[in-house]
Amino acid sequence: MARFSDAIVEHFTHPKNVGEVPDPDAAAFVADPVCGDQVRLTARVVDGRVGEARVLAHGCAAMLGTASIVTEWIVGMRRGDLRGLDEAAVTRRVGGLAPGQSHCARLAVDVLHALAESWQRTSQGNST
Amino acid sequence: MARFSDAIVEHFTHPKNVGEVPDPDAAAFVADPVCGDQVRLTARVVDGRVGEARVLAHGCAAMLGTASIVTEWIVGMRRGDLRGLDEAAVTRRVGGLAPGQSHCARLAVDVLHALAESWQRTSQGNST
Amino acid sequence: MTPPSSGRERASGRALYFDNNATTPLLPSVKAAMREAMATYGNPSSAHFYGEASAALVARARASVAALLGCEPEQVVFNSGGSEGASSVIVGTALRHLWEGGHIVTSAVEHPAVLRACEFVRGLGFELSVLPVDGAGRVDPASVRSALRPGTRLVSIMHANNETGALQPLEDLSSIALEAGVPFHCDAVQSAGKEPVRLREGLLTISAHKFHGPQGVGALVLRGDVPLQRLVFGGEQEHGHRAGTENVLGIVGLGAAADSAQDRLAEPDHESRRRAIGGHLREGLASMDGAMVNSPLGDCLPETVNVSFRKLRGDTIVDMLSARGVAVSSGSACHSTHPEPSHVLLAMGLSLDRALGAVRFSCSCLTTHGEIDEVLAVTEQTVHQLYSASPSRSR
Amino acid sequence: MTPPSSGRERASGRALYFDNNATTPLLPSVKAAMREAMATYGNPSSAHFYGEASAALVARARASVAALLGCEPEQVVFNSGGSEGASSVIVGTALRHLWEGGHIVTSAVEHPAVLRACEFVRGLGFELSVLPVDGAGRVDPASVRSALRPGTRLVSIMHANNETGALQPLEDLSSIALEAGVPFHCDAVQSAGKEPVRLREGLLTISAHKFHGPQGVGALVLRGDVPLQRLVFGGEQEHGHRAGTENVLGIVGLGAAADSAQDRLAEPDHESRRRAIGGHLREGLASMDGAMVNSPLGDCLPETVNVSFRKLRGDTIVDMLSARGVAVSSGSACHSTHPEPSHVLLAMGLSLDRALGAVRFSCSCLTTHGEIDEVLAVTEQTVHQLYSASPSRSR
Ligand SMILES: Cc1ncc(COP(=O)(O)O)c(C=O)c1O
Ligand SMILES: Cc1ncc(COP(=O)(O)O)c(C=O)c1O
Repeated sequence: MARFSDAIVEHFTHPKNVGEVPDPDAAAFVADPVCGDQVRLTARVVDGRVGEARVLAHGCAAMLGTASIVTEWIVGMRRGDLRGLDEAAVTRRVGGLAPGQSHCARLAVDVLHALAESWQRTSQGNST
Repeated sequence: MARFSDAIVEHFTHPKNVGEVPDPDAAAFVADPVCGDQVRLTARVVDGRVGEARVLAHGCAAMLGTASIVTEWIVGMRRGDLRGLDEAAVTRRVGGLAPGQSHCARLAVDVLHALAESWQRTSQGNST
Repeated sequence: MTPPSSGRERASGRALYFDNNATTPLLPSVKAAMREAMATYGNPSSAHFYGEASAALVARARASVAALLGCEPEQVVFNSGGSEGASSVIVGTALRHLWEGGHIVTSAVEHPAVLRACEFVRGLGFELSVLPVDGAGRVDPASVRSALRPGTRLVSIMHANNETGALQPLEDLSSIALEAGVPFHCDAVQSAGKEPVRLREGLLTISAHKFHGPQGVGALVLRGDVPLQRLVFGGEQEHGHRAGTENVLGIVGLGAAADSAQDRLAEPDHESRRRAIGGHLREGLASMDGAMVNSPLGDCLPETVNVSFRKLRGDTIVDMLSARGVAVSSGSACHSTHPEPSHVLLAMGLSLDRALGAVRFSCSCLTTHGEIDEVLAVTEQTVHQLYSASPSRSR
Repeated sequence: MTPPSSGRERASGRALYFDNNATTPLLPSVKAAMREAMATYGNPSSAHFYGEASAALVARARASVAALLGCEPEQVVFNSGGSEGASSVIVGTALRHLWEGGHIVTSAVEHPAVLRACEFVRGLGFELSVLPVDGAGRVDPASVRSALRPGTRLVSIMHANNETGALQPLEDLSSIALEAGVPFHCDAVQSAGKEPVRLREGLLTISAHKFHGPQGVGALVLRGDVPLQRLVFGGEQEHGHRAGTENVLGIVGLGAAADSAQDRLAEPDHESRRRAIGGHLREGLASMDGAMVNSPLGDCLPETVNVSFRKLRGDTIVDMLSARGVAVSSGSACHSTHPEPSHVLLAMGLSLDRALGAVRFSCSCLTTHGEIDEVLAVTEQTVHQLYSASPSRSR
């Protein structure tokens, strides 16, 4: 019956880590041309792991909640961990998504994989 | 709302003067070919007035109630009084008739007028 | 049963309700569920928490109805009752096939909701086969088979007859249609909640107020892919089959009535109790002067006893009994000057006189043996009174 | 207003209902009337005293509805609500003229009950004129005049719009149709019980749950001799216009709601109270960051304030407010993945973005200034939160 998991409600009501990390080590932006949802995720890397993540999001409430959950979830993850995340993992983590909300998991995975790409580029840049 | 006047309900529930007067001074039978209602009214005449009337009836409940009311009503009437009764008078006397029940007044008037005819015939027979 | 607030029966000191095929009293559990639901007032389609609370009530009732009828909740379409249900099937089928036209099979003893809808679609150019019934009011399955033809769009035959209680051989009738690939509709308004009603495919119509739910709410069960044009337009309620803000209170009442019916049907003595009550009533009536029972003895709702009294008029008996605090119904549908004989009894081959003399006594799960005794006594007295007042006293 | 039994809003400690255009809570007097009517259970068509008691309840409610709408009781046809009412008029007109065909005039801002029924009858071969509206959502009476032609069978235009509250010039619109001899239908579902609704001829649709009566019951007022094919077949209920055992409890609730609405409409401060409440809400919303009010300022139900927030999505705001114990509605009808923009707002010429950003706040006679203050505070906070989280932070 409920259209949102408790976690999603909690997070879109009280969103965590709203905004942008200044001078981020990794940054990603994805947008869904169909539903119009947008997510900008930025992160600071500390010792090869996500130290802090912040998000700006536009879209349905489930997307906003998912985005907020993601910023807490990925703290402590390595780049490879981000790459390993898939839609099923996101869906589980947010406590389930109702039928019309699967785009939230897709967009979250897209932005996380893009973040990992960006992280790789910056770390390569740093290593040169 | 109510489909029957209180008087009609009282009379079809507890009908008065059911049956036939033995050796009646006047007798009449009418039947409605459309609704199938039938009334047989018989009376004894005392001193030129109806002394007693009895009725047998078949038909709708309103007809049965009307027939019973008639047997009490006409006691004490002269032949001319019976002739003078019309549908409006019957309808008033029975406390009103619902739309589909006007045939009761018509049949009652028919049988009362027929009774008066019969009374005239017998009284003419007696006088010869 | 609680007497209604009317002067008349308080005067007679009696209120015996034997017209349960017309409508039934709400069970206490149904009243309680509806009273409780009055506190919830969202629109089930609304996205917010009020809407969710209302939608939850509707979902629970849908599950109850599905459980009673042995189908999936998604196959239950709530509507405003038996007449809408039947009309929506007949007219909805015709409108779906308006340009090709076609053929519809039904029986001579259906409720006017089916028969008049069929008359209407005949006017739209559809052909109609109205199958006859035997003396017990039953359709011969072979007649369904021979009525079917390439353009047949629907077979609509009721389960229990509202006037006599006669049960049709539903399993046989529906199998013939379904095996020929023709949708089958069963008007189960009178059997639901009393008899187990199972249809493996096709359409089924029920109405809450015939089994102790509220009036003006019912359900159409849609199993399989039946081509049906919807008739009430608007939102996407009821999976797009029937628009309109849901009658939440009514649906809650229907759900509670379905729960309670399911409990009753599961009681080990359900059948024996029904038969004892119905048998008592039937035998008492049958033994009266001039009585001729019109309800068949086997394959019939035991709660329904339709009886004619030789040379008496059914509508008169109904009115006399009503004045004495007993509520029954005459076979005839309308209460105009010229009582019309029942099309059901005429189709069974009864004479016009016998059809005009019919009176229907119908019990519910609340009827007691003591009430039946009292009704039999009042009826006997009434019939006796009518006979003694009749100008043609022989019977 | 009593909060529904849901965990969510108890957590937020708040339950503010601002979705009264979707449905309204039952008034205490309506609940009481329905509770009392639960004791009466006859079928209004039955000849006996139980039937009479039920028929009396229906008759009383019919008189109440007639009094509210200024018509004769015989002109009131009870049905299952606004969707059935509108569908029965559109489809009933088309079926009555099926072979000759014809033409129907309606507007671009009607409720889906009207628009989808019109789409359906277009499929039956009828021609349709869907009249445009101006920026305030209003139909130009001159456009009705020029749409009329010899084969026009019906003009159907609503009174108050459910999304914006905009009122149509009913008197002018209906006069043009009626003077041309064309039946006029008014969907008055949103105005009945709030505004005086008077139609000297033609058809009028109302739904009880929009003015504090129960869901799933309504009425069609039929004035004059309008050719209409009925769609629900069966008995002769509702003067032959609509079959089916009457929804007695629902009808009693509708009658009680009509009584109470009539009392409210007669109160000397009815208009000023409505305007004070609506004005307070409207001004509070209009003053917020990024707000654009979509409801016209004049000739509009003051209870309805439709507002868009630049670059925000209406469905998101609805969900966020719901989580915070405030029930409102988004302009878009369905809640699927792709929110659909409101056809009403698009017809008014608003941009897709603005239409997708619409949120409807709707009050009732029970709404207080204090509740509005609270809703304004929560809304402001929510809008602020959404703006600060947006990737395109400018507005
Ligand atoms: C067999 C049958 N079908 C249909 C109906 C119509 O049901 P409703 O009165 O709920 O519309 C009835 C009851 O009147 C019935 O007995
Ligand atoms: C203008 C309008 N017409 C018709 C309807 C349909 O009414 P109901 O939901 O009672 O069928 C509604 C309400 O949803 C409405 O707002």
